[in-house]
Amino acid sequence: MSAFSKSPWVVHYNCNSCNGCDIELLACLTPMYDLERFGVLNVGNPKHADVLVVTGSVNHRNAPVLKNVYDQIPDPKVVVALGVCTSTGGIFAECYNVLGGIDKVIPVDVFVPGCPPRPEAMIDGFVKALGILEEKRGGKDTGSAEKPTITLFPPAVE
Amino acid sequence: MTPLLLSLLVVAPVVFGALAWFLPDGKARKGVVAFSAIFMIALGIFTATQGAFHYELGSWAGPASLLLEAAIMALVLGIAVKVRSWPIGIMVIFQLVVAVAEHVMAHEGAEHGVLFILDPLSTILMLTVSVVGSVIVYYAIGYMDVHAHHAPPTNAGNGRFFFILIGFLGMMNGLVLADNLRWLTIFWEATTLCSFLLIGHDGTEIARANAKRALLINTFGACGMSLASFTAATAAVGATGTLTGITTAHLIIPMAFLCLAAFTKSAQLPFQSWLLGAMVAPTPVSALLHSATMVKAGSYLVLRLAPAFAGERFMVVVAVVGAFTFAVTSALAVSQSNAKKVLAYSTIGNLGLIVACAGIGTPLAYTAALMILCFHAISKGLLFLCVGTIEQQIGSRDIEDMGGILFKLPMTTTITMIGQASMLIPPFGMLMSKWLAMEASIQHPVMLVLVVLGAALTVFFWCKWLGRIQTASFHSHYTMEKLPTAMLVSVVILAVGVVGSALAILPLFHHVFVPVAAGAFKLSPSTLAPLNDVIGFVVWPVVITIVVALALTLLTRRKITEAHVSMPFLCGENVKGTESYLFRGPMEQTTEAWAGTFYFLSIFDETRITQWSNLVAGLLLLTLLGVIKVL
Amino acid sequence: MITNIIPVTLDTLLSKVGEIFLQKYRLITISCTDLGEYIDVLYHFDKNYEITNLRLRLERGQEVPSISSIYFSAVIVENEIQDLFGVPVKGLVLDYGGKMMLAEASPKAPQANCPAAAPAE
Amino acid sequence: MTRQTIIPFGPQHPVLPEPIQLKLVLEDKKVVGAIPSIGYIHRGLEKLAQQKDYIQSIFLIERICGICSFLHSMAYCQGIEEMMNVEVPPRANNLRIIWAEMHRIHSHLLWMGLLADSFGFESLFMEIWRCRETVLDIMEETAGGRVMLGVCTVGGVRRDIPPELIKKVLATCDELQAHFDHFIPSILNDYSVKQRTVGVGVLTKEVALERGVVGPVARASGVVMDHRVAKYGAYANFDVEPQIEQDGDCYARSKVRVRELYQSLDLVRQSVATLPEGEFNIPVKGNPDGEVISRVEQPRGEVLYYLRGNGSKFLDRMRVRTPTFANLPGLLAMIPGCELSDVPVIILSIDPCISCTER
Amino acid sequence: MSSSPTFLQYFLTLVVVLVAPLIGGILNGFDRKITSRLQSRIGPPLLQPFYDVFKLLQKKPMVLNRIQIMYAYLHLAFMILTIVILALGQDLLMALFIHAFSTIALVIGGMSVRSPYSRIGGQRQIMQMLAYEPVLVFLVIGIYRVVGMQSGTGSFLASQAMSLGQPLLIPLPLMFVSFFIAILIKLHKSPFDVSTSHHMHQELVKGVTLEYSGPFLALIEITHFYETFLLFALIACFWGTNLLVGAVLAAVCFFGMLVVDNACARLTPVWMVRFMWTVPMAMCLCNMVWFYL
Amino acid sequence: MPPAYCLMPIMFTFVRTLFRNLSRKPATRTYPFTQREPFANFRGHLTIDPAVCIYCGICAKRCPANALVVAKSPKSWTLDPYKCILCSYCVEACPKKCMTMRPEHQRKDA
Ligand code: SF4
Ligand code: SF4
Ligand code: SF4
Ligand code: SF4
Ligand code: SF4
Ligand code: SF4
Ligand code: SF4
Ligand code: SF4
Repeated sequence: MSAFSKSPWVVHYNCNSCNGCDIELLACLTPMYDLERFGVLNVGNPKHADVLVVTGSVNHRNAPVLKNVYDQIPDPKVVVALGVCTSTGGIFAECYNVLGGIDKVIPVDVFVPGCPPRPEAMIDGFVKALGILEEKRGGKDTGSAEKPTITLFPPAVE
Repeated sequence: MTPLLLSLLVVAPVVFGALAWFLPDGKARKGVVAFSAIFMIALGIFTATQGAFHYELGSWAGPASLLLEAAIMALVLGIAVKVRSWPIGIMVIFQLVVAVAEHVMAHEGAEHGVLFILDPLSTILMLTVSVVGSVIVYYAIGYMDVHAHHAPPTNAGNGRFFFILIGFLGMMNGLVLADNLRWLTIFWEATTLCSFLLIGHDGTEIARANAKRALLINTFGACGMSLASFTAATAAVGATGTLTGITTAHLIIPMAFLCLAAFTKSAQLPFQSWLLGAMVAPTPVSALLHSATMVKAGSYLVLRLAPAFAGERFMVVVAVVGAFTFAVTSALAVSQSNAKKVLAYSTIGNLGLIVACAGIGTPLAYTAALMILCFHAISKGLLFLCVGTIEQQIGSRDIEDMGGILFKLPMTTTITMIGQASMLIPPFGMLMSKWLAMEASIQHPVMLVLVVLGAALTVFFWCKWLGRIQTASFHSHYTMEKLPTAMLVSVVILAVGVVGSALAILPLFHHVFVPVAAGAFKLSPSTLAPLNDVIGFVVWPVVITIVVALALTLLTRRKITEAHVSMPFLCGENVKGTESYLFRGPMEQTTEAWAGTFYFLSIFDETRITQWSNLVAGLLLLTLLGVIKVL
Repeated sequence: MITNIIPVTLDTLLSKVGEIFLQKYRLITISCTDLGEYIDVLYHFDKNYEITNLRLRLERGQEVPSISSIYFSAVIVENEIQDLFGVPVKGLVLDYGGKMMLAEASPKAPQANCPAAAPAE
Repeated sequence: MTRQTIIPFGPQHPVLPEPIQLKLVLEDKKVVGAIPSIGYIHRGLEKLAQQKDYIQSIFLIERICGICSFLHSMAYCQGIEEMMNVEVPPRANNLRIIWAEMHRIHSHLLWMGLLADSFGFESLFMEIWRCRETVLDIMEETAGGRVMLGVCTVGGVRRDIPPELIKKVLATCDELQAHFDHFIPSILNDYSVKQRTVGVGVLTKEVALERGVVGPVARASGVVMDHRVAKYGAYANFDVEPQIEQDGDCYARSKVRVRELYQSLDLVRQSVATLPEGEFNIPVKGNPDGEVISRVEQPRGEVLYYLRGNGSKFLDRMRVRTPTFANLPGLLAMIPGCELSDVPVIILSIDPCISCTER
Repeated sequence: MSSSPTFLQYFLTLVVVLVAPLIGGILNGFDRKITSRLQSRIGPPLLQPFYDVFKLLQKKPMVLNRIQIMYAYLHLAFMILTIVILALGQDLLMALFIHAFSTIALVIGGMSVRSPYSRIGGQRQIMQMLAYEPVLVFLVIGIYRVVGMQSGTGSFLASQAMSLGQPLLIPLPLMFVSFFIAILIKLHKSPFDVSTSHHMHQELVKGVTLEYSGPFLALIEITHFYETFLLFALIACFWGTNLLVGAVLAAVCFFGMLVVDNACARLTPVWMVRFMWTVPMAMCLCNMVWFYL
Repeated sequence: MPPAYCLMPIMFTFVRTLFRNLSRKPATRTYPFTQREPFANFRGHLTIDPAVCIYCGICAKRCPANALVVAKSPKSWTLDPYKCILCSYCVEACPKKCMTMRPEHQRKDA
């Protein structure tokens, strides 16, 4: 990894989150988990950021805000979606004011499942995002992240 | 040569002015005004090359001065009656009485001092008046054309305006050259009169009121002048009735009166109110009289007298008044959003700094004072003209309204930026001289504190303004605004002057200011050689740095296109569109985000500070009297 | 179960609320339920941990007067009711015009059970 | 003479943990007006709760807010239990209080950290949040979730706390208390902190009553109001003394919450000490019917649930009025007259939770 | 006194200009590392500030207008110039002015965009200048007095101190303390981080630097490296007779700064000005009075 | 408010804590380099033994987040981890108790 991905600056936007994911993200920055070990700095504004961390699903009012924040991050940038709300709408998917996961509005690079994901899971997500950031700097099109489901069948009975 | 030059310097402007008055509005008048401006510049420069001279008028000069004085007094008296101001009337009559008394009681020797002197100090002043003043006069041609459409119709036509404006140059030259105190008083009064008429030019209620105030305060100062002249001419010892004659401690009384006069003219605390009021006048007037030249007369007087009294306790008080003025007006300027008022406060402050430096009375301080005097004239003249232009173009002189003018008026704004930069960036003259002033005040702790605080506050308000005028969105192209030639040319000349003088600051310092200061202290320039070290190096590194930074900027800038422009940070609620400072607020309404400038009205409350500082300054003046008494 | 419910009508609402206000009750909130044929509005007040409720039966299409000039704290909840149930509230001291909770693009009156309650486009 | 400054404060703003916008109007450097714009987190949860059956709704209702998730489910379950006339086993009631008070501790610590952050005291924030991890750990160990406990259900709780964990809970209480003693003085006594909180955002008792604020905000303004006094659940067995302050400024609100931290520790210990043996939940049958109001004291104040059943497993109405909702009008009264730098401190002093406000 | 610099001096100056950002960067690395440790965290690697700058330089440029760019360059250029002037042994007061202009450039850059947070940050930055600038001027003047020059001819602080035979700290203890406080402001440390800060949550977002991003922010960061170096080099010069002791002094101050930064809440801008114009100013004056008596 | 200097003694109350932190090991859990033993009760992620499951669909019916889909023919059990809120309700509801809530979170690359 070059210096580039050693300095991911983060801006966090809370869309429709119930706070569960937010406070876990904040907990990641605090001494117990200390994301700054990876050079992460919570800069609080899109202009200085490389990583957009989103929690919560999008609704009609915050969708344009999310888009705006995303647009104001200079390239190259990655988006990390924390929690199931952010991925699919989670338990709120059926709510009338919920549009669904944030991939409806902006491209997402990493989805971290969980409700809320525990800090360790978030760190995993960040580490993955760093790799993608590095690839993006190289101009590679990394595509958008997948959300695979797990399907199991009964084992074939002999 | 000398009498001719002298009369040309003083009389020619009056003649040109009269011509301009009587010619019809239009090409002819403009031609005359333009010609007189060019003529005066040429004349000034020519005179300066002629070197120092003395000129003694014949014996007719004494009665003539009385007559002239009487004439002016009569005029002022007439005005006093018209504006119904009995204090002015009383003061005028008082002056007249003093003048007559002086004639009667003056020592024999005093009459012989009817002199006009062009020494290095007056040369500097004369040049400033002729060059900067003429450029401003030239600018007025363009300005008044437009002004006529904006301002309410007045009975004082443009003709009279130009008459006074040009004629004023003559009066100012006279003031600078006169050594005889009687004559000095005459020119002094004449400039006051010019100022009065020009402030009242627009004829509005407020203009007339402010003109009256200016007249009142300056007449008060003139009383001091008269008394100075009287006491100088009748003093028991060493009486000569000339300015250059006031050299010994015996003449401390006239000196004190002169200082009083100087303080009023230079609008030092507590006499500052008239200068602020004078800002209602058309901008060329503010530029010419109320910042670049006339108000300098006061500090000029102090400068002229300072060397002789250097080190007197009395001068310490003078210095403190100056420094105090500087600190307080800088603080007040912070609270102003009216551009001309900011300039006015800054002017008063700088005059205060000159006075303070003169009061310190070391050659270094003296040099600093001289430099401030000159550079301030150019920079402030320029800034006033810029503000005048901006005001005409955007219809407001409020700094808050000046956001975005960089796009509308790229040329003017750039020049304004240069002007403002010249007030706070090395190697521009103002900063260099402020630096010298600070170095000079090292010996005087009280002054040092005031100067340092003042300087910090100065940075504050200039930054706020500078930041405001260049606030702009992204524009890929700028189109030059169209301005009347006269305005454009004169502004450009002054801007070139500002930049040029910054580049030439070393030679100017070594070859002009230091020798002048040395002369004033009757030292040979070589004894001041250590001073040369002071300013030894800085200019070129600074210039190189700026150039490199600008070059890099240009390089980078070329690569920046529309594609690199982003929206401002508005917490994510930007509304997209042409005006990208809109945000979506409550009730889905769009509002324009706007960050006003802080003026700290609650801290730098103009009324309160003015009251208190006037009180303090008044006390200081009383101390001045007390100190004299002790002597 | 809720015990102390005082029924009010559109006419008596404001005077009753005013009375309660004078008795130094605190407004907890207003609960609105769309029961299909009519809308049930419950005003909850509290004093010393005891709740007093006012029950208002609101027919479809009726406008409800705002109590926000008596209890400023009703502003938000009344705006919310206006947003979510499509019930017009009259005399709000700060009227968000149906755009407090909901954005332009959100479904209109989403908590109303009867589609007729949604204001016409 | 000077033009007003108008700035959007939020929704994406680093001091705001959650999106809300205040349109701030400043004159010179004084804030003269603040108009809130909300709806950034409005999901429509109340309606969804009416579409899920009343048990599933518990999980939904926990996610009204991740900060006091347990207290939400507790309030809701108490309401349903009242409707269905279910007598909760006493052990469950005590367990609920253990979790509820631990939740209050974690919430108050979280708030305290954010407050410290709002006035730029980063290391205090770090220290407090480090302390908070202790609570989260014990919650994770006892309930299985760090913030979403998911243990409350109708008829009791889903999990018991076995004896060895009970010991650990007590040990944690001691650890916490020791840790509190380290940083609480900084919140209460430090000069720089007091400069930022004393006299800032004053809400007088009159205004507090008029605006209907609740919880610590109300208590800091001298309003005696703490719903735990009303003795719901196992609080019937304990005496809860409401913590009252008179000044109504940010500092008073801090003091109230600081004292509540210790009070909560005490309640946890008491409820452990009086923990009865026995069942921790009972099976419930049937469906809720009728109308109830359930109120619970959350960290931020009283929450109100209005539930209306119709005899089916779906509710007719699930209505929740959360504390921040009630505190918003009070917030609007605090802001005008302050300086821009005080705005974050004032906002955080009410411990805003927009997620539950908008649901 | 200040004769024209020798070739050796020019060479040394070049070295200083090249090395300064490295040292400044490392200092910033220590800053973040020690801060983390004070907060019981592990923190970023020591070279993190350099990673940050490299990253910023590689980001796509993004601006609101083009004037901004000029001020970023001027900010850096004047900071380097300050160091050059000091290294060449020129006048201290002038160096101070040039240094001030570096900050002014940042302010004006921040104010040249209409973005409200940036503008307010700019104005707060001016307030910071208003707060510390007088103290710095007094310091310089105090040094003049000590070194005993009639007028302000300057020369490199360290050599001055050496020529004096005693460390500057001895006659200027109170000024030194004031200077230390001024450094807290200059480096945006609590309790004075009013215009921008490293701490994550700020009412002004990132204040004056908000609308700078990518490479332009990198310029500002590099300037920051220079400034850190400059300020602590000056501190070391307070014990110029033995630069080793000076270095220890600087290290102690550096650590002290971090402790203060981590032990204070951010105070308001007005408080800052009021404080600076009373306490440190009074200390300066007291210190000064010793000379005049 | 008394002026600043009168209150100096109570400034820097936090310094003690800072030095305490400095003198101890950092509190940081250095995940992912070291990993903590998960608490046994933690609801980390859902697993199933497909051999025991009878594909009755009760779990899917109970799931509040609609994260499960159970098909009867051909028999399949599908979990969308990006919907599952880890509530464990399904685990309790399953008549065959064939689901387990594992205490570790689901690894990214697993
Ligand atoms: S994923 Fe869960 S914890 Fe996160 S925001 Fe959504 S509901 Fe809250
Ligand atoms: S477009 Fe905007 S920035 Fe440009 S001139 Fe107009 S107002 Fe100013
Ligand atoms: S107030 Fe609301 S959002 Fe906040 S913690 Fe409590 S329930 Fe959650
Ligand atoms: S310049 Fe500003 S943002 Fe950069 S390191 Fe320094 S304080 Fe931080
Ligand atoms: S409830 Fe259990 S047995 Fe039935 S489908 Fe689900 S996992 Fe299989
Ligand atoms: S639980 Fe078993 S018996 Fe009941 S419906 Fe499902 S498969 Fe049939
Ligand atoms: S998961 Fe959805 S569809 Fe299935 S029973 Fe629950 S609410 Fe109905
Ligand atoms: S744990 Fe909860 S959300 Fe996940 S599948 Fe099971 S019931 Fe659904």
